[in-house]
Amino acid sequence: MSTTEPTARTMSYREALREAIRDAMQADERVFLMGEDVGAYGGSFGVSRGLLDEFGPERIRDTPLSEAAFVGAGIGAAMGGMRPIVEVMTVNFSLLALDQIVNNAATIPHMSGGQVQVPLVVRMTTGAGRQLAAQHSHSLEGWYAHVPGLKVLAPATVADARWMLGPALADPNPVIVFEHGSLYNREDEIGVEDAAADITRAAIRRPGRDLTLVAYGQSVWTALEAAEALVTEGVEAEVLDLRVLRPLDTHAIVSSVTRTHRAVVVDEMWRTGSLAAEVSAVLTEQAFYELDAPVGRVCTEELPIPYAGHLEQAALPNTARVLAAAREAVGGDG
Amino acid sequence: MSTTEPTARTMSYREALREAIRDAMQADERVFLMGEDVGAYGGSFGVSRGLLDEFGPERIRDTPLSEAAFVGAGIGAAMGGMRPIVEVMTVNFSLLALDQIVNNAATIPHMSGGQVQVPLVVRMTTGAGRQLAAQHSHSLEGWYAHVPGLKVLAPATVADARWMLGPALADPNPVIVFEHGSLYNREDEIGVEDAAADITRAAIRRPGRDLTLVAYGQSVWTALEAAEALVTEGVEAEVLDLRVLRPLDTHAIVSSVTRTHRAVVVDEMWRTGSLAAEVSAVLTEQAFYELDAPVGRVCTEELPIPYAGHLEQAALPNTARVLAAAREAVGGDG
Amino acid sequence: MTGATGTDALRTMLLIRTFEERCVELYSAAKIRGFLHLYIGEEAVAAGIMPALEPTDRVVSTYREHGHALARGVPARAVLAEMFGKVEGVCRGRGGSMHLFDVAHRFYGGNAIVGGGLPIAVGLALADRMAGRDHVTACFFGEGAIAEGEFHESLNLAALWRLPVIFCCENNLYAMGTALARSESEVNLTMKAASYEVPAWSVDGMDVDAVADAARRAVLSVRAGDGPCFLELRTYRFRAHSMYDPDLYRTREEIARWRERDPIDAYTQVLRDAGALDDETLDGLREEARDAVDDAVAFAEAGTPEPVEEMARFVYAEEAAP
Amino acid sequence: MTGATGTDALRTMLLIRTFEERCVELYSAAKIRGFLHLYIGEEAVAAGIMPALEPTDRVVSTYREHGHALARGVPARAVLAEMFGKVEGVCRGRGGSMHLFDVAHRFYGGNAIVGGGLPIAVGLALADRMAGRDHVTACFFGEGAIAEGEFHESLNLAALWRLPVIFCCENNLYAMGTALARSESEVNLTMKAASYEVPAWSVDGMDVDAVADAARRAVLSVRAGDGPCFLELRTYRFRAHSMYDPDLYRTREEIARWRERDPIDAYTQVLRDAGALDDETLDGLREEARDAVDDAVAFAEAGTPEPVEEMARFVYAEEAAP
Ligand SMILES: Cc1ncc(C[n+]2csc(CCOP(=O)(O)OP(=O)(O)O)c2C)c(N)n1
Ligand SMILES: Cc1ncc(C[n+]2csc(CCOP(=O)(O)OP(=O)(O)O)c2C)c(N)n1
Ligand SMILES: [Mg+2]
Ligand SMILES: [Mg+2]
Repeated sequence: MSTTEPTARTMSYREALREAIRDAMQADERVFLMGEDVGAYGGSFGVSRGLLDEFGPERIRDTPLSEAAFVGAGIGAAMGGMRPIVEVMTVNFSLLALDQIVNNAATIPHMSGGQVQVPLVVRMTTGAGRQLAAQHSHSLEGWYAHVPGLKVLAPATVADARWMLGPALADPNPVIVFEHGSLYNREDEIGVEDAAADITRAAIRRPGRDLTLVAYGQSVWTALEAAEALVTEGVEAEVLDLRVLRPLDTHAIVSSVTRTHRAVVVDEMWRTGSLAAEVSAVLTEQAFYELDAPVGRVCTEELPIPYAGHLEQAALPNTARVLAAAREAVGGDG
Repeated sequence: MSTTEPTARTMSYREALREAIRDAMQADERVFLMGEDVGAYGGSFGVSRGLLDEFGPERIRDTPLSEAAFVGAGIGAAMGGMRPIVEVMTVNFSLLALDQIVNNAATIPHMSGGQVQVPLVVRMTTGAGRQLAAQHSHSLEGWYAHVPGLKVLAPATVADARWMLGPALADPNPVIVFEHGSLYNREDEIGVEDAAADITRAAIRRPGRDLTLVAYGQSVWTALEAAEALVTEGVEAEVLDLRVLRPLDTHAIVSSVTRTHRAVVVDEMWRTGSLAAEVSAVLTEQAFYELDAPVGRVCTEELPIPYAGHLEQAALPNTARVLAAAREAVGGDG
Repeated sequence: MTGATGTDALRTMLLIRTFEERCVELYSAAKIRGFLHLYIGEEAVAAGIMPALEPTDRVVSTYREHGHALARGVPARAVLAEMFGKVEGVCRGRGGSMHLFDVAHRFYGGNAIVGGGLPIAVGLALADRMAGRDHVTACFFGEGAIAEGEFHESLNLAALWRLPVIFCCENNLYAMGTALARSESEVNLTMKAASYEVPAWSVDGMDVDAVADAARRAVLSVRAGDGPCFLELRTYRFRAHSMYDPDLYRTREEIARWRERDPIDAYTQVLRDAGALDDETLDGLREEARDAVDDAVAFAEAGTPEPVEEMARFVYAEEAAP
Repeated sequence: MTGATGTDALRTMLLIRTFEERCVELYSAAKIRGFLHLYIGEEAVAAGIMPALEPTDRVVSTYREHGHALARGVPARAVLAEMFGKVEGVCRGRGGSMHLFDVAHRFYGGNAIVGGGLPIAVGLALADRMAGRDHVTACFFGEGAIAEGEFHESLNLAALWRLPVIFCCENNLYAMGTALARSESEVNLTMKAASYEVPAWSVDGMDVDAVADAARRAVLSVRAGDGPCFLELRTYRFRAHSMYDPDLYRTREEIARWRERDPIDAYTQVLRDAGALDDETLDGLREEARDAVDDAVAFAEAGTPEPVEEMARFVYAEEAAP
């Protein structure tokens, strides 16, 4: 039933996504992939390369440049019993489909009194860091995470790229998956034990006792790098990968900080109104008396992402900025 | 130059907006109003009634149902030297124009290296409370407040409805104005002293020493009602009306709470990722050691707003819920 | 010709008219709240199209959808209870007038975003096509929606993929206060369809037989796999856009002229002329409609509000989709 | 005929070609980063259209806009410095290849959102119309953009308000890997314009004289106040969509066939045949292009990065607009 060998293997994030799609399509006739250039072109980021030959143009379905219509068609197809995976090339273009996602996908199941379900998966690339300039560098995951009715995932690891799609497709709700553009080439070994990826829980990527670094997507790796650097300063930072941006695993956030008493959130959104703000607010609400220092936020500077590499890097969260925030949090008692 | 009498007068929020538009159009040939049914129909909420007769169809310009194109045309017209006021009927439909606002209006001034300015005002109705059901009841101000390059206003009072438009039009940046649908019929006396409304500052609507209620738009009135009720409990709540949602007047927020040491934020957005989250995060960052209790949030329940009146009311922030949160904050020492 | 639709069509139109008129009263009595858009004057469209559909076919509609729902067979009781905000309503009182859903009747909703239903219709049709079912999806929208990008994207997608969608454009000449000529540079709407190679018919939407004929042709062609088609149904709303609209943008004369073409009066006359209707039958149909609406009102009145504790149910599905 | 454009057009095309070919090298050398979309093969479009415009007219473009910018007179130096991310670039290095703005040349930007520039063009034209100026706005976009709702909304708005916009559709047959027939149900693009009553010409975009003729006609009509018009410019990109594209979706034969119609070779021949070009002049023009690009490279290399402290400048305007 599955083409996957039940042994640990090394693969790229891109390959992991592809294998997950292939697996899901083999397992369930109702699953299909649709989006701009998923077919002949192989996917804007190469995720679906080869799948057209394998599954044909009905199930690897190229669409015109019509984000509203093909995302809406995904919603309708899900209502009609299919299990569509809709690829929106990037979060930047998803603004054109936001009406469909917010006003239809997220709303109709509840508003219809539970009559209608929308078992849809929408995948899109997010984030900056590749000198694509302002219109191609947004990080708007937090907007989607604001909307009741949606579930929102952010696979940071190759294993999550490989194993989150199955449960996302099995979920009867619309699930939005954010793939950070800088992750596609990341390689890692994945095991079979992850096969039943839990898409309700955050994951501790590195345990620590002195400080919690909360992150998701690409920022998890920034946080891990910072955590390694902090060791030399005698600080053991825990790195919590949110994984699920809606509904947030507040329990995991609160319990980690209840142990460490300090937190810094790393988030590629612009600071004001970031997902990091929500994490901070949750900690204030649920762990106020556990906090030994203000919750820090390392976010993107409040400006459209510039093309020039040095400016882009200066605008984004990086290890140095996480380190600085971590030091402030750790030294922040007095 | 102005038709406004320089004496205090009573008018409705709707009339205040209309007078502000009329004034601006008389003062500057470049100002015009454009949107769906602003002309013959008089505006979906009656704001522009009568203006078509006064200014003609070129300057009170009805548009087809094409939110992306006419908001984008407003951006282009502003780039071309005009001073458009674009009315998007409601924030719900503004999702269709979000690409234009985020990717063009907010981005091009910076991305062009300062060559291009977009002196545009976009007005829209927001909020719930009138049994219009899920697709017509969103509160998404916080999304706009997340975007660098935009300024975002939320007039809560008749005076602000009357006096904010002038400075918004004088501002060389794109300004988004949120008018809560429940405010249009509100009447109040306005004075001339407000004529030069400051669109950079929050306003204390009620001074108090025990607790700060932070709010904006319609929620200001909920907060004020709660503040009155708290008096009988011996609590003097300060009510801070944010007025400007971007850039946030963090100074006013922090200095109020530095005096009161307690805060509850009232916000009609869904709780997760609300603007209230940002206010809470700012307080944690900038007034952590001043806080005697966790910052409370009173937001909309996390569900699409139901049509049925009793459910809608149960989902929205109300005085009772603000009171409960205030009591918790005030009693929250131990 | 009349036999094709006959008294059934008259029955449907009378039910809709009676229902809508009662809604006006109920709105004044504050039993119905929010936005209310009436179908009065446009009854022949729904009454003509729905009989051409099979029970397994699908319908996607707008916020002006009471008529569509009733003609499709959604019980008047459940529709009115919905507008009363009662749990006995089609959507437990959560949707109200603009959001009637009834999956049992394959009625995929009122939609309050102009143009917002069209992509969904395309998707439903895509599902049917991919699953090898020969269902068709009838998608209703007003002429105002044609200015929206979502209309164009949807028409193109349906045509490109030859999907079984009947695009039913109810051209009542106004979008709120905006006359068609002030919203479209080309007012011949069939040209829009032509630019996607979609066959289009322009139909007198005040003549239920004409609508029914066109609908049958359309269903036949679409079900056969020939791709979507587009019907322009030329009609008129006799009342204002919604209960809030002072209706200042059109003349009384214009309204009066169209009222002379009342689809119910016209069809009554057609049936009489054909000897297919006598006074007694007509009175009977009227009474039937009145009874049905009386019954609906009683049912809605007797309904219960959804418990507040349940309001968050179905934000997320309680069980997996089949 | 050739006199109308002549060696100026050849000069422009050679400049663009030389510039673009150098960009390939500079991209390999990692001097240029991000996305890079080349105009090679399409030069006749920009070179034919721009001369029909006055300096006060406006241009709105896409992410494939180097050719438009150069043909419009934006200095190659400032364009290349932009792609090098230097403060001497047209946008201080913030926009890069996809976002060239030069208000002095009324060049209102590259735009990396497909279809995103069209509403802006409508607005610029609206401003000119309302202010009583007789400027026209030329708006470029690819045939892929026609599937986007924003295209339709914009065309309708411009037509409805009779605004001075020339919609220049560069039909190079592919949107990334998607051939036109797989993105539009009706591939005759002038039908789209017809559905808005917008006059449309389909033009051989490999023939710079044909483009120039059509552009002159269009500008005349649009400037006279007759409303927008639509030009379909049939062309082809010789290179892949971007530097990331393995170009697997079309055959080598197809590319080779189009390369035989290289607009520069073709026009060189036309000029030769007309006796308007000799070898010496041609060599001179080539050298001129090479020199200009060499100079641009040197300028860009010598440029300075914008100081990091300044990166937030102009998020908000520093002074009021005039
Ligand atoms: C996207 C969007 N824009 C605006 C509105 C407000 N609105 C509701 S109905 C309507 C008019 C629609 O006219 P038409 O499509 O002709 O349908 P009709 O009401 O005539 O049946 C408008 C503008 C909306 N609901 N959705
Ligand atoms: C709204 C949007 N969707 C998708 C993309 C990704 N994308 C960039 S260029 C392109 C193809 C556009 O093709 P066309 O309009 O024909 O222009 P060409 O590249 O052929 O000049 C696509 C799909 C985008 N930039 N914007
Ligand atoms: Mg209409
Ligand atoms: Mg193309």
